[in-house]
Amino acid sequence: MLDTVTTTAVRELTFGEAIREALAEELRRDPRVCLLGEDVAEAGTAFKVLKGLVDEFGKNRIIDTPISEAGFTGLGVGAAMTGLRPVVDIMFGDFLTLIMDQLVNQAAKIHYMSGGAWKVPLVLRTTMGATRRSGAQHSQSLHAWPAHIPGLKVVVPSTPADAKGLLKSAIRDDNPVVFFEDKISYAKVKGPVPSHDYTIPLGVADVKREGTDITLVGTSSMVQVALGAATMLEQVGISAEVVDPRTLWPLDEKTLVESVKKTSRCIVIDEGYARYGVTGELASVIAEGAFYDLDGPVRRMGARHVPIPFAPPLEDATVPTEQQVVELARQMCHK
Amino acid sequence: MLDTVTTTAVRELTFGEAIREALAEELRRDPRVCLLGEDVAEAGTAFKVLKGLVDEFGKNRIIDTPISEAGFTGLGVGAAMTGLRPVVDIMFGDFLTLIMDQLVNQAAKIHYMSGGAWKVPLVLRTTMGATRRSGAQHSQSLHAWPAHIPGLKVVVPSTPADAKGLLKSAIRDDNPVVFFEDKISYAKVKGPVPSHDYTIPLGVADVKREGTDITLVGTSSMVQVALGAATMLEQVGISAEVVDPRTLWPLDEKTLVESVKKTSRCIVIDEGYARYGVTGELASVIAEGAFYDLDGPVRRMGARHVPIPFAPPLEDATVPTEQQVVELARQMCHK
Amino acid sequence: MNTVSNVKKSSDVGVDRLLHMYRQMLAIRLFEERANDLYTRALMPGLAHLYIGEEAIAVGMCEALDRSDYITSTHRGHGHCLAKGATPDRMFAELLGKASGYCKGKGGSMHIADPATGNLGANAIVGGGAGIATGAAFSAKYLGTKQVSVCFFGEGALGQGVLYEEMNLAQLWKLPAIYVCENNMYNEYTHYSETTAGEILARPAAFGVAAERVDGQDVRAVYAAADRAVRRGRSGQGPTFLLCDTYRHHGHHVGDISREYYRPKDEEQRWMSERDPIKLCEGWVSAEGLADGDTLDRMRAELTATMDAAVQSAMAAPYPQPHEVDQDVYA
Amino acid sequence: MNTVSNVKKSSDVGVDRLLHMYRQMLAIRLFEERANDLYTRALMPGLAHLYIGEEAIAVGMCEALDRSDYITSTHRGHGHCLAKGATPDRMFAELLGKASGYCKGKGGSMHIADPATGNLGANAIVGGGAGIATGAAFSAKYLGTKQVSVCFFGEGALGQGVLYEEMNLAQLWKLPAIYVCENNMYNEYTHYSETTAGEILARPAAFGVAAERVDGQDVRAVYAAADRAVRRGRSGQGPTFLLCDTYRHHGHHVGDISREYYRPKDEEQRWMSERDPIKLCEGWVSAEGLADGDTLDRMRAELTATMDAAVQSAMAAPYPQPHEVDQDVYA
Ligand SMILES: Cc1ncc(C[n+]2csc(CCOP(=O)(O)OP(=O)(O)O)c2C)c(N)n1
Ligand SMILES: Cc1ncc(C[n+]2csc(CCOP(=O)(O)OP(=O)(O)O)c2C)c(N)n1
Ligand SMILES: [Mg+2]
Ligand SMILES: [Mg+2]
Repeated sequence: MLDTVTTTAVRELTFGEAIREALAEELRRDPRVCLLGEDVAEAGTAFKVLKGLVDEFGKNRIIDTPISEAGFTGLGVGAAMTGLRPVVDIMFGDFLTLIMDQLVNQAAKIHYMSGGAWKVPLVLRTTMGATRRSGAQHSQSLHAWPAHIPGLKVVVPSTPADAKGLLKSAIRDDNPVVFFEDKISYAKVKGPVPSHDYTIPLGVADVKREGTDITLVGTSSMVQVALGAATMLEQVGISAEVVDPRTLWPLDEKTLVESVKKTSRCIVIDEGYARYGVTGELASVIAEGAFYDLDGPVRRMGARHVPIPFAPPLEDATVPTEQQVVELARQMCHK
Repeated sequence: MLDTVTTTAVRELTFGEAIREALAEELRRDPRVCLLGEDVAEAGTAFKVLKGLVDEFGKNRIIDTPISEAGFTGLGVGAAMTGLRPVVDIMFGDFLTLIMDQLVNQAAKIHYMSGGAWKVPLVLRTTMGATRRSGAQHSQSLHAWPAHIPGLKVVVPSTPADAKGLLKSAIRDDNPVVFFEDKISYAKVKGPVPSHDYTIPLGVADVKREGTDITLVGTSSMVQVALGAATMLEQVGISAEVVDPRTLWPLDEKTLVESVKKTSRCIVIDEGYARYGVTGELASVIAEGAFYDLDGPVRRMGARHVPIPFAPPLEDATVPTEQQVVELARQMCHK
Repeated sequence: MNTVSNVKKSSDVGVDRLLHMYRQMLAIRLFEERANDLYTRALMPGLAHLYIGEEAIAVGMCEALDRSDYITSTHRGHGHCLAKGATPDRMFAELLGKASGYCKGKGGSMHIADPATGNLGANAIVGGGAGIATGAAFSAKYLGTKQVSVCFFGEGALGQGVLYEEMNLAQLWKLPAIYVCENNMYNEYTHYSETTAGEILARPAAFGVAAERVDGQDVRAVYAAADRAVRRGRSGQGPTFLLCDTYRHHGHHVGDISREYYRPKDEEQRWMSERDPIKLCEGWVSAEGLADGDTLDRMRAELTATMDAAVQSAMAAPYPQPHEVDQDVYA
Repeated sequence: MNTVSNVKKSSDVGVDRLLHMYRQMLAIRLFEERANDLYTRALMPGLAHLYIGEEAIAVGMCEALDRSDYITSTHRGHGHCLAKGATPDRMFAELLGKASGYCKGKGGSMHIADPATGNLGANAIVGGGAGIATGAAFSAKYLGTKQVSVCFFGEGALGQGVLYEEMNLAQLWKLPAIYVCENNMYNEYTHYSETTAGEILARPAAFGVAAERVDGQDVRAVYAAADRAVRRGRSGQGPTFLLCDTYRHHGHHVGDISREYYRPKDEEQRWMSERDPIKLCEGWVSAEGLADGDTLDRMRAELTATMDAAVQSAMAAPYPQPHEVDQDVYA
């Protein structure tokens, strides 16, 4: 399912390791690439994902910043305009709240406002995902916000191989790209990753599993939930197709619509809030494109519409589960 | 169509005048209400909407701030928690980028995070709407962002009477409410406004015009576009119903769904970007609720997915027009 | 260590006050030791950022406050919370996500809040309390209540621009806000000298805010400075900034065990052995004969029993019911 | 008026340079007068914020820069843009939203940008250029190009926290950034004393940034200070902050006609008659006999012709084609 894979060594890596490998390869390939963020150097970030990069690339390229998210993101924008290809690290996606001006009023608009004169080849890496018992200010999945904004590209990888190939594309892209990494996946999600230099184009969805009865569209960590649900559904005789858009923008509408035209049923599963977010967009695109083939309305599952609570039993109730997907799918398939 | 109107004096007011009247009445009624923002006092804001309030209420309650959007919004949050009912003025909706942390990580979550112990009765007034030739950083309609966030309420009034009644409700509400005022409407939209002390509850949609063939769901300035289109459609024998949700959250799903169940066709029109925004949510809610009555997919019209350009012919191409609504509606009604 | 101490003789503070502050510091220490233990035994969900080593700041500061005065706190907030008057049982319950916690289990370690003690809430956004604290000071002035509002934050928050926006507002409007910078020298795993240009005290001063450096390990010095700041605030003279030098004995959070790559062992050793605020205080108490060993032992025994009971009751308490997840979103 | 002048004799600056700066200031003045006229006659869409009265700052500053050095500008940006080398025809075209404008009509008055002259763009977010300018300085250091990067902003931007975040970064990393504060005393319709606590110069100083106050109406003084700052930057000594006292002759924007409620008439009068940077410069030129009246008249005539022609060509130019609306969203 990787676009540019040829026969080559493939290792099992974690999601986090794949990210690190992508960064290391791009840092090696292009001296204009540098990393900026809090505790990115020796500490390798709070998630330890960057551990070791500073040893190879030094403190001039792996740069610890003050706790000034707006400050160093803005600096990244200017650096991107003037010859560098900075990768800015925002530790928790919740802190996007602090940098929206740099991202949205500056990075996203500069190319257009200047009539194409300036470019902003910036990558903004950040995290998403709950269930880490981190509380309401460290658990949000805010990828819907940048996806709403023209001028930004938004990536939500679900597997180590995708993460590597998409991150490398993001770094080589001449536009500001917001790259969301699921925190839980860092260590938990493992998968085969080619060791050579491949990229995956932004804007190409991936059918992670083929099926005929229902389409489960999943993003980021919800792809794993969809795959788990699909396995369970198989046992009750429901053949589920799992489609991963991989990028929210550009959006591969065609693959989504075609899958649903085939299956006639669809659940969209995303870890952001379902309200006014990603699920509404994907469901609408699918409903517009596959309306006459639909057996019933496209259904949406997202984070419960509450600030993420701390208490484990409450927090666990905020994220869609395999079991819930299975139940809804069975209902929709009348099985 | 006002919920609590009794027979009383009704004057023609502009949208801006209605807002001022609502503020003046609430300032008079409750000494805990105060206004904070840039140039809100003598200047009455850049839009002159608050002109005169400082004369009646003084500089201790109508408070000019430094150009520190995050700073005074954050201050407003703390003031709201400790006994005041501040109304914070963010001159252009585009500057929401600067205050998302105060609004989203603080104001929206404090009640929940504290297990209900603290309340944040804050109103955040700001603007939306393009076609003022103000460029990409002064023309956005970002109401989808706060609507995505649990803990916030979001109001998008379309008429002077609604604006007055909803703003008064917002000020009396114990939650943070984001109140979006369309800049063009300030002077352009006029309408009858009762002079007495009435409120309109948050969460109740308003059928602005009844019809049977198609439902036009409009928000904010797009209600006027929908009404204009409805008039034109009448001439070609299409009876359009115009529904104004008035608040994005809480959302009166029932009124939306019921209208479409009746008409079987729907266009959602909103001035924010159509992608990953308000139109996707409203379309999905309607599709989920009225799927089996729908003649075809719910269609969406929003701002073109580009940073708002300055050049008049380009900018005008970014906002849905009556003509476009009419064309799409005719297509959908096969007339 | 280079801390400018404003040390006063213990008797200036008053014996009862000093002993009370000692007790408060000890309570925090014992609380945090138990939090560490719970975490280490995998009995606590999530993370905790321990206040051990920094107790004198919260205690000295809160000693100068009334119950109705306001505070905002940080991710490293248990100490502020206890010093302001919270009870350990409801705190432990919150740390464990239990329904009897201060936030019904919805907040957790980084979000404890309590209107009864004027605690506007801990905040997991670095610098996130600055606006709230300044707003509470604004209310106090607007309503004429004479309350003051204290914003606790680590030196890492000096990186957040909003702090300067708030200090500017506080000084312009002469608000009774007190900005307490707990400089434990590390922003997570990065020394503050790598993140902080210029002189820290010059920052508040640049906005006209009265600023003072304080030995954050001497609870008497903190109390004295706090008292001055509170007087300034209550009398309408505006905000104060207190820069308190301090040190965290443990890691950034409880899981931060191997710290040599960012923080020398001997530095840790030195602060723990020579600059522990509780040991220092004990030293003054005994040197000046303010209390005998028995009194202190009894205090420790009492507090130990309280803390152990608090852990017990929190452990035994039920989690919130699943349906509660949808409650408290809107007032 | 209380401006500390760092005045040098004109001869220190050099006659050619002074005349060049005079010419540049005059060009800006004539440009802005036409912008005002276009707006007043409803020929220009949107708003414009005129730089009239502040010309010496952009000109003195840019005189010390190379073409490849960077600038960021503001909503009041026409002067910076021209001083950095933009041509008036493409600027007028942009102001009118024409396809031949610097941004193909997509930017407008508040967003003119031009890679050829190192103009990273005007910015309609107050303080919005701070990050970009600091980032360009970061690139220059990273790539070893010896460029410097100038961030122009009004004193209103002192209210934006991000400015302090950027100055901290610039000083920590010794970036060749120059922060130029144009203090025209008003944030829109509010006097800066109502929005700005403490001493302005103490703010950069608090972050260790070298700071200097400059008479913003004396183009020689601005140039001299700029030159010092540029040398500091190029030689790796880090950032500089220049506080330039100035005044805008017109309203906040062209529609701001009745200003008495926020700004006294006699204050305006005084600045216009006594402190106009162009008149002052003219005075030095003639007093020191650096050029005769004819030379200056010829200069004015030439510039007038250029500006009129620029307006003409911009007026005659076509708008962008409708389909262009979707272009340039992504590179
Ligand atoms: C805005 C923001 N950025 C980053 C973080 C992640 N983070 C949590 S604590 C911390 C370090 C804080 O250092 P300091 O303020 O000195 O407090 P200390 O932990 O030393 O008490 C960081 C970077 C955060 N919580 N909020
Ligand atoms: C972040 C932000 N807040 C508010 C505004 C609205 N606004 C435009 S110009 C201005 C005043 C700017 O004052 P100053 O920085 O002193 O520049 P001057 O206009 O005096 O040149 C304001 C408040 C804005 N553009 N951006
Ligand atoms: Mg610290
Ligand atoms: Mg100004």
